[in-house]
Amino acid sequence: MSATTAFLIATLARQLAGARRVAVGALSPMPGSAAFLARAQGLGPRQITVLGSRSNNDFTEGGRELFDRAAQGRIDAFFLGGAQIDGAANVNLVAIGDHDRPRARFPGSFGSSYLYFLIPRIILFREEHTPRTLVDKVDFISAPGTSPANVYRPGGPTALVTGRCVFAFDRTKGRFLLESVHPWSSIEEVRDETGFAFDVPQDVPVTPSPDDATLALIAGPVREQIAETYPAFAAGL
Amino acid sequence: MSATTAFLIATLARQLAGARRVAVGALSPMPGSAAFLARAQGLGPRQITVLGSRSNNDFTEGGRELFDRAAQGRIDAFFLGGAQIDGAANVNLVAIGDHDRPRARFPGSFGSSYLYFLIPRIILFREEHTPRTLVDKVDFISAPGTSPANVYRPGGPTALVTGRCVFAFDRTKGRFLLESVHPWSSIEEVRDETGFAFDVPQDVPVTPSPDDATLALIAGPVREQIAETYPAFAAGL
Amino acid sequence: MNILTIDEAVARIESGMTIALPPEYCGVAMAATRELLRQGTGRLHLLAVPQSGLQADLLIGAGRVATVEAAAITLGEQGPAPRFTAAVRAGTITMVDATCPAIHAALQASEKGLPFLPLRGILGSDVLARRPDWRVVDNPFGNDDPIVLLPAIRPDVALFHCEMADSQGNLWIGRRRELATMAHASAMTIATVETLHEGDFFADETLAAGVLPAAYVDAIVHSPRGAWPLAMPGFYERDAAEIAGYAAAAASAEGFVAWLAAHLARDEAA
Amino acid sequence: MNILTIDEAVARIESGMTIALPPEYCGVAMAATRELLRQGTGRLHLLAVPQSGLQADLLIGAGRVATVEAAAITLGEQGPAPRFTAAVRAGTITMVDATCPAIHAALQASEKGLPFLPLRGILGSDVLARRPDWRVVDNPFGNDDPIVLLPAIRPDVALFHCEMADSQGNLWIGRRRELATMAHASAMTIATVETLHEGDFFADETLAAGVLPAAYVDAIVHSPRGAWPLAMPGFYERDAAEIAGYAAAAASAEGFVAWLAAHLARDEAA
Repeated sequence: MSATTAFLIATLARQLAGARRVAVGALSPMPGSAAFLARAQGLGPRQITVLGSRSNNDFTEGGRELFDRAAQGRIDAFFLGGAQIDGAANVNLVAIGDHDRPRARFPGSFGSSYLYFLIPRIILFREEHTPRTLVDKVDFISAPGTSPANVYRPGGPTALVTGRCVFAFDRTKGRFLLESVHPWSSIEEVRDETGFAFDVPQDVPVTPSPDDATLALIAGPVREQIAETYPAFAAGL
Repeated sequence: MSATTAFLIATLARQLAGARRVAVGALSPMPGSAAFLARAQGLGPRQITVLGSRSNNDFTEGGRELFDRAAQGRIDAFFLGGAQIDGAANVNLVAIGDHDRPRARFPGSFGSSYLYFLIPRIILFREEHTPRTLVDKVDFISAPGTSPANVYRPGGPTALVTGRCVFAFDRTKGRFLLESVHPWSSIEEVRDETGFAFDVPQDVPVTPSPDDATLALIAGPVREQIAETYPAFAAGL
Repeated sequence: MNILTIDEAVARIESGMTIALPPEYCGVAMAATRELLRQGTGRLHLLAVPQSGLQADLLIGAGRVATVEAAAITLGEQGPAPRFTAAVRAGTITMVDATCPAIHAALQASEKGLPFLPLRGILGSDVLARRPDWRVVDNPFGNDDPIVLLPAIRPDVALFHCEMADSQGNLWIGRRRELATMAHASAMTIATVETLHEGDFFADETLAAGVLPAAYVDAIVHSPRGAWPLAMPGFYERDAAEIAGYAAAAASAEGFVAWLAAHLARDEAA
Repeated sequence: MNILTIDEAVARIESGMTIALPPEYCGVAMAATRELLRQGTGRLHLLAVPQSGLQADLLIGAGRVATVEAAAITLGEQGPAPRFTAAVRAGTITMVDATCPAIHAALQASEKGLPFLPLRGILGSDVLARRPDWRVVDNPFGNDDPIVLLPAIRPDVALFHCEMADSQGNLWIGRRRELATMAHASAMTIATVETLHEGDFFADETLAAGVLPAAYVDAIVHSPRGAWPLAMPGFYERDAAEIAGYAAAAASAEGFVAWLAAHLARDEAA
């Protein structure tokens, strides 16, 4: 098992503290693992819904139920990735370059354009932390980080977890604030590798490493639970 | 069994000729029987849905499915009653007198305000044919007989069957036309007992009486099929 | 599983609340309604989804109802709902007339967290004329095409009776999906159930298809024959004699009071 | 029951039609897709409900697709959909980007016979900016409250694979209710099924809860393993090796052609 993967799963899991109802979307093996870990740790999640899963999925209204449930205020936290994420927490899941003839094309926006507005705690996650992924301005806005005051928006981003650090998002300022730096990185490195400007407080702690009990949970029940939806990922855990 | 009841069931059944998909609403024992009779006679209906029934009901989306299916154009014919029906085919299922302090109050509009617009063939049925029920102008419009040209309205009334006669409805003129008179009545009686003006063609035939085969169907399979939803009515057939 | 006693569950319904109620063929929580009558909860706003009968009539007759919103109130084959009819004529309740699909759509709007849903039909009716809360707009995708918009309805409570609950607090409602819509749209859901099921419905995909997940359910009461004297399809038929007796007795206010007292006493003795 | 052979059923799909396709976890009619490739049907408009993968990629790679409307196209754990990615980069298909709930809502609008349905969110996104067919209006029930309206989508065909059909032509879809919405919203529904069931699902209320009624179904094909190499939950797993092989081969146009020829040949031999 990669130590980095376990570290990131544990870091993501902490973001779920107090969130009782967590949903995990498509293409999200690490966030899914984090949700199972947080539940095993008693951190908050009691109800975890994994899209595309059968055993961790209590939907009986088909694909629309995730979105209806989010709109009803019945989902507390959700993870979102991005091919690009910018300093205003705008997320791009679609393309790099011109939309009609892009240099790179990704799967698509999935439900991000909607869920980003409706779920109170959206945790952004992108392992690759480089000026290529964390950009000043995304090429395509799948979902905007903030909205004008008159737009109905009970939800939005609260944090961005990367392979180098954890940012908190300040919705009022529309900016990220460096919250902690992973043990193998530094404030300077984070600054160099981030394409957008962000705030840095006086004290920036080191992101805590998972203890042995946490690692055992990841290698045990978490791995087992995520295998249904992400067998290849689970095999590597 | 009342001969009149059988006569009316047979008369209503003829209105379903060529209608493949028929739905029957609440409080409709005679229309329901007519649908089963028409099917037994091979007149058209292949699919009959009886609201509130379990065995004659293929809905799996709950109560809204009747309305969604009607809007999809998947229901060809439907019956509608009325405490009052007027000469423009407006239907009143709500109240007589002032709405807030009515002289008489009826159950309510059910789905009429919607289905009258969407199902191509709405057959009005009111056994009591008096100036009290067939009025010049209804006190409350649960559903209007016609609509301005710009209103989306693929559906509407085609006929009105009463205890004395059958009227056809001319949607262009917004008026009823006397189509046939039951054997025990006459054009004069119909005129006297109708509170609204209507057109009378030169030849007005007598409504045909059900033959023995039809009566046997009503006393047999039809009675059996309607009993699930209207046991008291079926017991009287 | 949130298995409560019937008095605990019904105590969550407060005076003045909006309660969504299913139609008579769909699982009506009559035992819970009797408990509601005992607890004295009043000033209720009844939302029939989309019609009601005996249940609404009992609450109206007992003076517990301020407003009824419904497409119809009727005792079906047993005739008009007598206390409803009397109350409307006397002006002692506010009657908000609707039409079936409008109630379904307004609940679906709430289910989808939307402020409104459009609906075809209704134009030119007095149902629309008497609903200042409904709007007519020109369809933005059409050309001189008026269409009605209905504001979402978010009931405080969905109250119904259904077939079974499992040990995880999931309900099995089968194809009575209006019950799911009611629960999705409401702030709280209280269900009485005919039977309890050991295990988890989701362990069996055949059962799972008919489940309302525990995520929507706040209180469950084990209440065998909980729909009586109404029907619980698959368990018992409608008690037509009981309801016909009611229809006759409740023709007068005094008759209603006497019938209800006897009905409640019989229920307690059972 | 309208049991047809796969070529009869697929022949009903004409070039230029809009086809609604389910997501990979939900019953994809892959055998029917191979038949579609054999019949040469082209200029298709694919509507992914709300995402697709191998199925869309095969049709795109074979040059049969004019337009894709989707919230995402991906091979999931096997990576990006290579022919989709190449076609978008080359500009050989029109890509209409959507977001999952917008596709569900536009189909529900069609299911309800409505011209549009509103949806929260989306405002300020480039998804919205690039959809001239979507409108933003001020919520008539609010105050300076912009909201998106989505026009209804009415596909010509809904095409999917599901668990079983009964002798009345009813389909059992369990809790995969997006399949019901697709069928309700579409002009025609073609389904392939894993198994045939003697009798009538409606004879058993437990089964009835998971039924898509025959009233919505135009053609049924008995197609065991009809979702292969995708999963049919409860019957067989996703054939990850086959799909990984595809992902590698289809990285180039030539590799795609060779892989597809071998895949179709293997299918015919089976």
